[in-house]
Amino acid sequence: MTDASGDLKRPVSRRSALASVLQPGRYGAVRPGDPGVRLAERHPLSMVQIEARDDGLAALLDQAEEILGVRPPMTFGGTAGDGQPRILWSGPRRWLVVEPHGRDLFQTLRPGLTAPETAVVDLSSGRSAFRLSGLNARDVLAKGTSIDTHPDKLGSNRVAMTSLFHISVLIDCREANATVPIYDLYAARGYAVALWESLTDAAAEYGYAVDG
Amino acid sequence: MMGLFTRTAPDQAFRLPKGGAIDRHAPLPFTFDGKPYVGYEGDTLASALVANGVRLVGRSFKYHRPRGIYSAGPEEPNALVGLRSGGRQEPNTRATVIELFSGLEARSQNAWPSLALDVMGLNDIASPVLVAGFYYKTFMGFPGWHFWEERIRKAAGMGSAVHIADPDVYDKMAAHCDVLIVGGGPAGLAAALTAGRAGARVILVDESDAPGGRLRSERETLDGEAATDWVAQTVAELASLPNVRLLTRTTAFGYYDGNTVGAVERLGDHLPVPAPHTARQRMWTIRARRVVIAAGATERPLVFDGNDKPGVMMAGAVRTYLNRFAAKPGQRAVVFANNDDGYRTALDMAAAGMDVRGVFDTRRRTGGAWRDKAEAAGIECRPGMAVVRTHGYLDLVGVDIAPLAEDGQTLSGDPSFISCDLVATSGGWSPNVHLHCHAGGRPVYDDAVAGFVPGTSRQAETSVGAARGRFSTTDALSDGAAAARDALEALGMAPASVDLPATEELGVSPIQAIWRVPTIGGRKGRRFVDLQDDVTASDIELAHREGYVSVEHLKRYTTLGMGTDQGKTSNMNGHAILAEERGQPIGEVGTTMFRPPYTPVPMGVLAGREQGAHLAPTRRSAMHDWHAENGAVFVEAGHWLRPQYYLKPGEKKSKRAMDRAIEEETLAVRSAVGMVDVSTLGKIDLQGPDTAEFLNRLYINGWKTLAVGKARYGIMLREDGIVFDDGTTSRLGEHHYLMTTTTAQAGRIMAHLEEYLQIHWPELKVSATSVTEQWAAMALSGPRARDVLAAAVEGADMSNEALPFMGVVEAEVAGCPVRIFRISFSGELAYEINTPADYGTDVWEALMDAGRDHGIRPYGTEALSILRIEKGHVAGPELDGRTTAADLGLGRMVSSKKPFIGSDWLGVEGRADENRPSLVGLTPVDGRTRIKAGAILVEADHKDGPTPIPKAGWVSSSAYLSPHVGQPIALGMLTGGKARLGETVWALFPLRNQAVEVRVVDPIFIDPDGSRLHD
Amino acid sequence: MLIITCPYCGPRDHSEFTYVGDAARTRPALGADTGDVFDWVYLRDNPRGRHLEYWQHSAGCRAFVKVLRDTATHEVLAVGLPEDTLNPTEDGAAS
Amino acid sequence: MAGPPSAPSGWDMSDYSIFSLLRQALGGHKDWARAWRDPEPKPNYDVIIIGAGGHGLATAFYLAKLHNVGRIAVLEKGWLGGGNTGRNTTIVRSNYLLDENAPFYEKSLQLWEQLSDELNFNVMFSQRGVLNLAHSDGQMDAFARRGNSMRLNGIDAELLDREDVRRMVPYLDFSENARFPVYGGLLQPRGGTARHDAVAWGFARGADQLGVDIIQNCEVTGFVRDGDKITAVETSRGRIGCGKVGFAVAGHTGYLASKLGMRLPIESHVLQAFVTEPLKPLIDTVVTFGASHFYISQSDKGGLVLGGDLDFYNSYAQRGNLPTVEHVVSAGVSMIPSISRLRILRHWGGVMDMSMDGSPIIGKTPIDNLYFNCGWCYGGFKATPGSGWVFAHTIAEDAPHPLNAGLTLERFERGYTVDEGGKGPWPGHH
Ligand SMILES: Cc1cc2nc3c(=O)[nH]c(=O)nc-3n(C[C@H](O)[C@H](O)[C@H](O)COP(=O)(O)OP(=O)(O)OC[C@H]3O[C@@H](n4cnc5c(N)ncnc54)[C@H](O)[C@@H]3O)c2cc1C
Ligand SMILES: NC(=O)c1ccc[n+]([C@@H]2O[C@H](COP(=O)([O-])OP(=O)(O)OC[C@H]3O[C@@H](n4cnc5c(N)ncnc54)[C@H](O)[C@@H]3O)[C@@H](O)[C@H]2O)c1
Ligand SMILES: Cc1cc2nc3c(=O)[nH]c(=O)nc-3n(C[C@H](O)[C@H](O)[C@H](O)COP(=O)(O)O)c2cc1C
Ligand SMILES: [Zn+2]
Repeated sequence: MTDASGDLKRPVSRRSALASVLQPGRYGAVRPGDPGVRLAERHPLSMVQIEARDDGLAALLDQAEEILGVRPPMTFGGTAGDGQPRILWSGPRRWLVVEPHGRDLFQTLRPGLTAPETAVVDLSSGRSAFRLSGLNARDVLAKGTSIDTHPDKLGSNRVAMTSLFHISVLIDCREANATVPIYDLYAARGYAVALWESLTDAAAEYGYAVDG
Repeated sequence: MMGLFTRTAPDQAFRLPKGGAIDRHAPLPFTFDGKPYVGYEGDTLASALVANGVRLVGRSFKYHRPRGIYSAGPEEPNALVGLRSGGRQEPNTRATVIELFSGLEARSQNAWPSLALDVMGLNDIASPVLVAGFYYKTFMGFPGWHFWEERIRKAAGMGSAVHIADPDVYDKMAAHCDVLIVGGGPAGLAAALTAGRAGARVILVDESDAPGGRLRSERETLDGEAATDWVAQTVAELASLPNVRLLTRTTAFGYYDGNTVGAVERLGDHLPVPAPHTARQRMWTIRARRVVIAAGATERPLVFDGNDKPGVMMAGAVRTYLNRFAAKPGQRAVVFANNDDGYRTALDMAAAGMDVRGVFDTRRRTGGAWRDKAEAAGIECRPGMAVVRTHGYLDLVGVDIAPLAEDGQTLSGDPSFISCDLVATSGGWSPNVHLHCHAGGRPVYDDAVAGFVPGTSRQAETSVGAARGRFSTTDALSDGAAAARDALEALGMAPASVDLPATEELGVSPIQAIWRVPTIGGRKGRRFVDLQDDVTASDIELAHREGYVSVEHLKRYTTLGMGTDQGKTSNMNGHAILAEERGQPIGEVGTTMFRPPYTPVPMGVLAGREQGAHLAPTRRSAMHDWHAENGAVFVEAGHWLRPQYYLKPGEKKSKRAMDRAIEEETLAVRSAVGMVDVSTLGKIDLQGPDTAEFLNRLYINGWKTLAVGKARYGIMLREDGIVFDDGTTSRLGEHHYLMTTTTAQAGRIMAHLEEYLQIHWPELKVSATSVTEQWAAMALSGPRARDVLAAAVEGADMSNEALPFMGVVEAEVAGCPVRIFRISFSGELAYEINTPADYGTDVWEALMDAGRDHGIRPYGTEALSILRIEKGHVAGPELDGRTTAADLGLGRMVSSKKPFIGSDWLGVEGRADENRPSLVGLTPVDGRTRIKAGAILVEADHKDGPTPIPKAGWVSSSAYLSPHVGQPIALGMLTGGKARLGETVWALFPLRNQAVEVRVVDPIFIDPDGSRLHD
Repeated sequence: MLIITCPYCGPRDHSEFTYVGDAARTRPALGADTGDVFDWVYLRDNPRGRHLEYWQHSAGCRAFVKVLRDTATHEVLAVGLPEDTLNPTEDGAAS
Repeated sequence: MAGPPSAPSGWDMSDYSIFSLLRQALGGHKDWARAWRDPEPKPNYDVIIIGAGGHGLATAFYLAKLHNVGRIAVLEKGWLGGGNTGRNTTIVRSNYLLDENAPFYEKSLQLWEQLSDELNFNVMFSQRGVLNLAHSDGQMDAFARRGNSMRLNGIDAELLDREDVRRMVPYLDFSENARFPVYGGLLQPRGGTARHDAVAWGFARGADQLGVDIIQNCEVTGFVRDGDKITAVETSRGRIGCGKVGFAVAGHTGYLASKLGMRLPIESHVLQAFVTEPLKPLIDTVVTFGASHFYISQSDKGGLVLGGDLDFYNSYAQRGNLPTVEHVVSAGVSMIPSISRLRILRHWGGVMDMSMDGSPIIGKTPIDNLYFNCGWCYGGFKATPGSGWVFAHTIAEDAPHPLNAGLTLERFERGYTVDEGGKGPWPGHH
């Protein structure tokens, strides 16, 4: 039998874990000008984890690059690609391939990654993705995680896997140096509402906008 | 008494006409003990009380002695008040650190009926009996301790708290920096400037409302201008540097491992209520590469007879009130010191127009610039003299002074009386070594300072300025700058040039260490060492006499330094007196352990946001919203919110509604079909050529023969042979498996697998990924399950032949991809359907639609549990971390062909003991009475005692009514187990005085041959 | 805070990790005689001073890391991967 | 053998009572005798107890009082009572499930009820009740099983439902906001607290008066062996010969055993405790949270005494770190929202001897004249008198008392672990 894929033969719309809580608008402290924080969900995305053991690594990198046109970064905490797809380092010899929902990413990858030591897992529904930006984005992170988010430590196009408000997350820094930093956050779907509540609660002090 | 009231004028009668860092255009009304007063912006509660001539502010812990304001900082032992009211009421707040705000309410503590006439003041008369440790020697016989304890508890304690929830919120922040500087006095500012200009990431914290430290309290100049001007310029520059973060009203309370410093920022305590959307306080966890401790020093009193009366005040505090707050602590002052601060203080008081009645200096041979300056100012300076007694009860009316003998141990002449309302006293300064000690440092005694100074550092920290006994501004400045340069060098950064301001300081002559001031005629007197806990010199002598000769015993026996001030003003004196008693050097006798926090920290801020509903995050399944809209009552399981049962539309929650719902849900499954959300089960995706071998090592049963498209039930043991978890694992592909775990153990099993793959068996080619969150899962069970599924499924044949028991297929439901596993927990024909979580609700709804004509019901964890009990399936209550596979009646699953985790223990005596209870089913002999879980199984002839009653086992799970069996049933663990089928034992529940005779039956109450599963 | 420098993620608070315990022991092969297994399951050197131990970076990359730490001072002396042999170094990185 | 030398201070002047207190008050308390002597170590003792914590001192006291074993010394590396006895949250209870534990802890509780009189020293044993909260049906069932088992063992226990708990401690969070709602609880009315330092001092004074030499600042650094016997201990104050040796060093057991080349089923972990500023009576019983490890009571001085989870890493340092501080306090303010503004005054740690099944080890060892008293985990203070009582018996008779027969060192190898929590061989989890 073949492995099931997260993607569709027939179009059925995918439901966000945040459907019941995400309400576009401006909240929290009222400030002149832009709110200190902007929050949005990125959904639907295709997310597939690829992994290899040492002996299959070379093959995986070549085959993945061949299929995706982007080579998984070998540096720990590295990223590659601008989003079509974007490949995020997500642990030793492990990457998360992310792109907006469209082609069947899992089926695109699975057949081509042939080394017996290669594992391919569809996580499209398993993670919820948030975008956190704004002048005070870093302050919001500082309220929930212990890592150093200073641009010298978590720069543009670097990822960190850590815990945010006691929830395991992968933080993908899209833009560190601009006055308005941008972070993409990936967390387990079941925790999406809890994380959302913590993020908005922490952002209220700076005033925040929720984008639809 | 009179004194008190005449002096309490509500008009700031003790405010100096000019000067002070207060805003006279911003008057702030407040109340103390209900009486209205007015202070100014910039005041603390204490300075406002001083300005209003309020001298009696509290009562001491044990003797309830009248006490006044003693200090001007966090070390305050006396002036503790109850602040605010309602949910914001807080006891034991130090009046010396709380900033005045409009409408502030404060109350005195530990006094009844009033501060002036406190009946417990009688304790003072009984003081000869109530000496250190008296309570260890009595209250033993009739009527027993509980009787006395009730009274003693009421007398003890300090302020009162109320059980009203705190309306404020708290916040937390993580911070990282190159150099953390604790303290914003001259030393700290010099350090910050040096490190900041060099471009290092700097954080400067200061506990008060603004930096400056002692400079705010002294009449000093820097570069010829008022020192506070330099402070202002420096702060302005620091604020302009992007790499520098200035945190005022922020106390570094503890120094922990990894150069981590905890600090609390008070965002709202100087306001009537915190600003909207803002926390009251914020906890900072600061990870610094280098820490500079510029925490200053704390002045300590001289220990003389009656040194605790209202009107006796630390000399440095007197200067603070005069210079910073323009408030006069008294009119007619006597100064008593063993160091030059006495003269400095006298000069400031004279300059403020106070009547200074002499500086009494314990030092016989004194001289030096300060004394000359004082004499030049016409102040009477009396060397070799001491204040030996004070007069007045509720307030100070005068003192006796007398000449000291050379050694300072005895008096060499007769006392004479001086009338005064203020004694400014200084016994020297103790460097604030707290944080250095938290960081693992051990302080060492320094004779020149007459105090303990930091020893060798255990972490990347340096103390500077007064914090290491460098008491001059000149030294503080250079010390701070030097420490910053060292830090920069250690961090490989180039220092920037900083030219320090010029000081004009007089040289100081050496301090005389004098720890106990003799009393008149050697009378016992009342020489207080710890003012808050009422520990006197004679208490320390008594403790020594009784053998409590280690500083730590002394502390615990007398409670020296155990109050809210943690001995900031008392430890040094107390330990020195003990050293004198022991006849050993102070350094050898040592000091007690310093512990965090430096000053007390509210629990709310340590908890931050993680409290109440947010104590732990909750997890929601993909179908959560559907459950909520369809009457689900949720229960928490492993952080997941699971439907416990479903109420009818509009139905209210009640015991009856619950029982009815559970029964209907259970019956629906047995008679028709039901569906339950099982998304919470752990799911682990396993891929790689060695997966079957890995499973073989993890589970007690064999896996090599499992075919693709098949599922198998398995049991895992812990390394000690006890059952760890159970679940099914399915083979999806040649080298691809999906393992399921119980909800409770999902996380631990995942880590368990990772541990073996990464550490113990790295040679195995297997990768494991948790996919619990990727797949929504629902179990469809009941006689009609197949009909429902067949109606909804596309692309797969659901017939018994195509999809037999334990078969696995893939298909689509409502256009969504699904995996269908024919496995059953309920004992009915059942299927588990998995679909990517984003489609969970669509698939769930499609199946509910397909099931409508078949009478489908969603069911919750309660029905789920009854169903599995009827089927004799073990779960949490049986897997209690003490049972073996054999205990659970699963011994036959154990493979003898292979070793696996825990297999080595199977034969071991204690694990194989035939007296171990094992799984049985139980029914009430009378067919009616409920058998409660938690009941203990006892043989008939023991059931009536006597205790201890031998136990034969216990009831693990119970279904109060099995709709299927038609009576209460239960599962239990019983010695002898299934060998005893048909026998009866007793289920005792003494907690509810219940005893039920129960029959031992097979644990499988339904469909023993499993035909329902297979057909 | 014990700062553990994960070989993959860099310096992190110990609160991101799950403590596993004594790493000086090695698990006996499956089916070894019970003596060894008893040792492995129950007995510890429990030293006062240098202690080799495993932590899992459970909130991060999920790697199991080997840490050399002083149990008397809590000082982290070295960090590496399970297969590494650790010698204490200045910066606390594996050698 | 030489009988115990009579105490140097006459019993009279050292007898504590309201009368002696008043008499002394007149004389300015000049004549109180030392609570214990400060003797020089003798070259040789019949029994040496290592560790002057509550257990070591209680053992010496009962040895001298009930068993005829000759000269006894207690060797203490620091100041007596300075170990876990001097830093614990003082909860005393006997609410155990398993038969290997329950009767032993109950014996201890019965000794507590007499202790102040027995020692003529007020240890302030306060039977204010110990209430364990339950937050799920499963937990209620587990509590029922434990409570029923206690009753069958003749131990007091009451099962409270949510309303009973609300009546007893109305200030818990009974609101909708509670993350872990209170379902009910298990109450042991006879449980309570005691003045921890006084327990050490009382036993020390009692033992001293019976002739025991309590030698402080005397660290045992090694052992002199002759085959399967220990003939002397090496200490920071020289070598001291011995007949029998008893370990009562709690968290330092593993370290000391390593001097004998022994590895034990014990890990040393740090456990923190907290005390708030002193308050008028606010919390009149001992309450423990069931959703995570947290417990609270109020000391007679007025401080709220809090405790919780381990820091979860091996440690011989008597201090912990912030994550545990935050975790414990979070549980506290969640359980009792009204304490949020009250302030932590001080927090500290102790070195716990965590055993592999969460139960203590009291008994013989592979070495003939060596005896162990260790593995107390979070719970050894309540055991102090009982532990001393059975350990004294075990040393004197060279055989365990029936009450500690199930708590042997061999139980692990033989598969008879006593796992109250069902946590398995992860010492940090007990
Ligand atoms: C924070 C905390 C909270 C606790 N809460 C409770 C509670 O609420 N209820 C409860 O029942 N239990 C509690 N406990 C456990 C309890 O405190 C201990 O189990 C019990 O006090 C142990 O007493 P002990 O005499 O065995 O050990 P200790 O009191 O630690 O005495 C051991 C002594 O041995 C000495 N020593 C060590 N090595 C040597 C050596 N080489 N030579 C000489 N002397 C040595 C030590 O200095 C120490 O004085 C708690 C423990 C801690 C740390
Ligand atoms: N006359 C004397 O003998 C004497 C003695 C001591 C100090 N002094 C004077 O004091 C000054 C010493 O300078 P310095 O900078 O070393 O000390 P300082 O007292 O001037 O400054 C210390 C600062 O640290 C802050 N602080 C202390 N502990 C803190 C904590 N845990 N968290 C946050 N902030 C904390 C205090 O609020 C204060 O602002 C000089 O001006 C000196 O003349 C004089
Ligand atoms: C039950 C109990 C109550 C305590 N109450 C106080 C107190 O009121 N004030 C105080 O300063 N310390 C108090 N402590 C803490 C001790 O001061 C001390 O921190 C603890 O005994 C550990 O010793 P150490 O800090 O010297 O290592 C208390 C300790 C315990 C166990
Ligand atoms: Zn990592």
